[in-house]
Amino acid sequence: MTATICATAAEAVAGIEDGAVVLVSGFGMAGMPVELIEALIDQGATDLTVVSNNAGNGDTGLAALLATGRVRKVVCSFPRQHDSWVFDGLYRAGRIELELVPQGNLAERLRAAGAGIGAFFTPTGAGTPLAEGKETRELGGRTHVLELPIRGDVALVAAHRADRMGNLVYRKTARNFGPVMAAAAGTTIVQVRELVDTGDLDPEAVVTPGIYVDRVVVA
Amino acid sequence: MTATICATAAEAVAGIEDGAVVLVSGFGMAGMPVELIEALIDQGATDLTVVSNNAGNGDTGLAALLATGRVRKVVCSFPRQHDSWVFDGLYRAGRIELELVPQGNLAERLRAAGAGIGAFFTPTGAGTPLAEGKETRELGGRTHVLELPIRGDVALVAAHRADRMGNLVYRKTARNFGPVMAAAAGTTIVQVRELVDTGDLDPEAVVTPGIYVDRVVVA
Amino acid sequence: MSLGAGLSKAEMAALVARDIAPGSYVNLGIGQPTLVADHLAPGSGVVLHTENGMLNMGPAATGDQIDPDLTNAGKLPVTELPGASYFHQADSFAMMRGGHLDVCVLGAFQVSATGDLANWHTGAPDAIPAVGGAMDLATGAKSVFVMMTLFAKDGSPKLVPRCTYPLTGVGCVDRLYTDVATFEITPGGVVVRETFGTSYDELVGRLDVPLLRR
Amino acid sequence: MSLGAGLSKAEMAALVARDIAPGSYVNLGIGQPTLVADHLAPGSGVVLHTENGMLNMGPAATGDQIDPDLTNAGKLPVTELPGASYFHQADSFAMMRGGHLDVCVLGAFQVSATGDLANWHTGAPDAIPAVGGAMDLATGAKSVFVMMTLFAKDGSPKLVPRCTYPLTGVGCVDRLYTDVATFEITPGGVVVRETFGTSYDELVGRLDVPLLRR
Repeated sequence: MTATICATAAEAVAGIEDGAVVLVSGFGMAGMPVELIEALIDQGATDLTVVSNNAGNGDTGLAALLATGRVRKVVCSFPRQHDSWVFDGLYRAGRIELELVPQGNLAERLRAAGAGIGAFFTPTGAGTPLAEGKETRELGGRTHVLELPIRGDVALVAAHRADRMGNLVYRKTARNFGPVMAAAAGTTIVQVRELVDTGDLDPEAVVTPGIYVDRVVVA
Repeated sequence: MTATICATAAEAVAGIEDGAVVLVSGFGMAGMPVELIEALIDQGATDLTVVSNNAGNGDTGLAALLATGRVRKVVCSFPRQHDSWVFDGLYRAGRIELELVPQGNLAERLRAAGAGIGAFFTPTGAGTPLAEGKETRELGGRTHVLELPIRGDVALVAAHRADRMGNLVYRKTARNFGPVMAAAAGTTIVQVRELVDTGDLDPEAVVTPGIYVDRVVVA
Repeated sequence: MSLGAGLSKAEMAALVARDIAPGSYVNLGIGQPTLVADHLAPGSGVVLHTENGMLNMGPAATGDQIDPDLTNAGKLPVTELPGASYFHQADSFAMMRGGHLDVCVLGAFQVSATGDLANWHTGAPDAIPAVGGAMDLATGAKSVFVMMTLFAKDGSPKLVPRCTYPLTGVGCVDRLYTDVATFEITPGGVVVRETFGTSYDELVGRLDVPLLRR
Repeated sequence: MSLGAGLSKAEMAALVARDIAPGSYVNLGIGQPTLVADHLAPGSGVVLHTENGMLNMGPAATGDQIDPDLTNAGKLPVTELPGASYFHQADSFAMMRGGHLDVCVLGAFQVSATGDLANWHTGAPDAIPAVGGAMDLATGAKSVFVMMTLFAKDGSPKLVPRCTYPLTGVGCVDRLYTDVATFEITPGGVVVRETFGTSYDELVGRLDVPLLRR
């Protein structure tokens, strides 16, 4: 169904349920949907699983969500940053679960969910602790590990511009996880800096077609 | 290694070996690298396997290559077209081998080769003759089929514009198989309508980054 | 026993169009299903996908509009509507296979009582097989609608207990639109939704498939 | 036994840069390996990849150049060179995992005699593990170069018969650049290429790994 343009971030995140798996775009602060995360904090859903490359910086955005204690589990590739004190404290206190995933497996598992791939074999991680307990197979003379899709109930994505059909463009390296997460979730909620008229984006340069987008808010 | 700009199509296809697996972009005539195929006909490599969505139209392009009798096998999704008489004749005479692949599996197997995926499970084709003899597995309550990458020794790709680093943009639905084939071959050879200076393509709109391109010729 | 005059292809296409919700993302298979586009209500906001790599495809191109770089899945020249986007084959099929299309409309040789679809190969020994994106659409779209005549030229039914032609997909068809009736394939069986120039009882007599009334 | 003054970090980076062929596509890991960029010859045409989604990354951004939407894998502001391109994470890692990068340069805690790499986790029980793209780079790049001091602060060697830290990748390291020697990890064993402020014989005495002369 074509995307809905929402008036407020609160309207955009309405209905996110307790226990939801929430995909959150961004690499550090670049591409992080800060306003949607703040709206989710206000909205109140709890017992969440958050899938994101990092586990929050400083005290805002994802870190602020973690600080509410409403995130049960984080799935990410790089939780440890110089300013990741909120996650660090929760983790050391045993108050948050961590599934550490190599960044390429994180991206590819999200893509698999969006692309209808049931599972795939990759050499990344073979022979390391992050592949322990996983099925392996020799393919082309290399050990491969079987990895499963990561599907979100909801994706919170920051993009640069949207048109009224929900087509998206991003800006520079803030693109990062946005496109794969938009395709991997049941409901994809996008904050953009600017909403333009349908027809104002170059069809050759649209990165996320509107088919993947459910709600858009300017924030 | 950064791309080489070639003066002629003959120079661009030099060195393609007998027995090579050649990926050929295009969906019908849209995106078909006709000049590169003609250069390959002149170049003389034989015993080729051609991977392409179709098996040639009329008497030019891929059809002309098939007509030389130097293609041992075609891997494609849709050989039967109203004007595919060259392939039809060879096939009925038992002079060419056909591996028929659902179009999505063709695209995804090419992508897997470019992306370092050793194999993947897909529901497409499960329970049909095109999955006969293939490994299957139940995942999420659906039967999935294990599919392997399709790698090319060479890819012949038609794009719209290149810059001098080999970054490519395509035009409309002529994009089709170009980007996945460019990434899936040992040597990727691209014909473009126009060569522009490095810096003249919008970095946000580059579809095939130059890392996937070995040789470029204006044709 | 004979059936009355059924629906024309255009009438069948109109029925399918009526059942596509406004704002849906839809793929119309090559051949008959492309007629559905002509019957979508203006302003319905239905977005057409073409598997060769485009969303928001417009009507067939004519005259100066014809551009060899812009074709549909049947390789015919088409146009672009505002809000269109282009993408490569792996992305286009990811869209199809990942369950993002609301509806696809396909033709068929046969549909079985459990929703198996046969539409790519007659199995004739001299036929050149060609599958294209049929299996991906049948397997991937949220709803699979099939348009076909209910009976072959020789009078044999095309809604069958079990397909005799090679399958395209297993248990994938949701709705079947034919010239004499429309059907819903449900976990409980085949439901007759509407009949045209025939009756439920007549259909029961002609088909070897248990039929439920709506 | 003591080793003479070895190379500075800048000198190690210069050695790595010397071994990168003109026109190569290269990923420089976060930390020390980023220094290599400063030593690439002008006009070498080496193209830098950053795993967060960019090719042809330029030097660090300063002053007005700083743009929060343009950072490197270490989340530091960088610049864009002509011919740059941006892509999403799955495409960026497809590039890394599909064997398209000519060289990646990584730091390490330990490298084994058979090229196993340990660079993501010390295994300390209170450490917060973080892996990022290290495993993808180690597994995917055509050539994996490692830069590290040859000995830890406690004097223990970091080129070891078998890594004791958790692995990043198995048999993936091709060349090892250290402050006192450079090594090639070959199927036949570890080859000493050059020494700095030490000798082949001294290294043989300090390392528990069989060493071949070039």
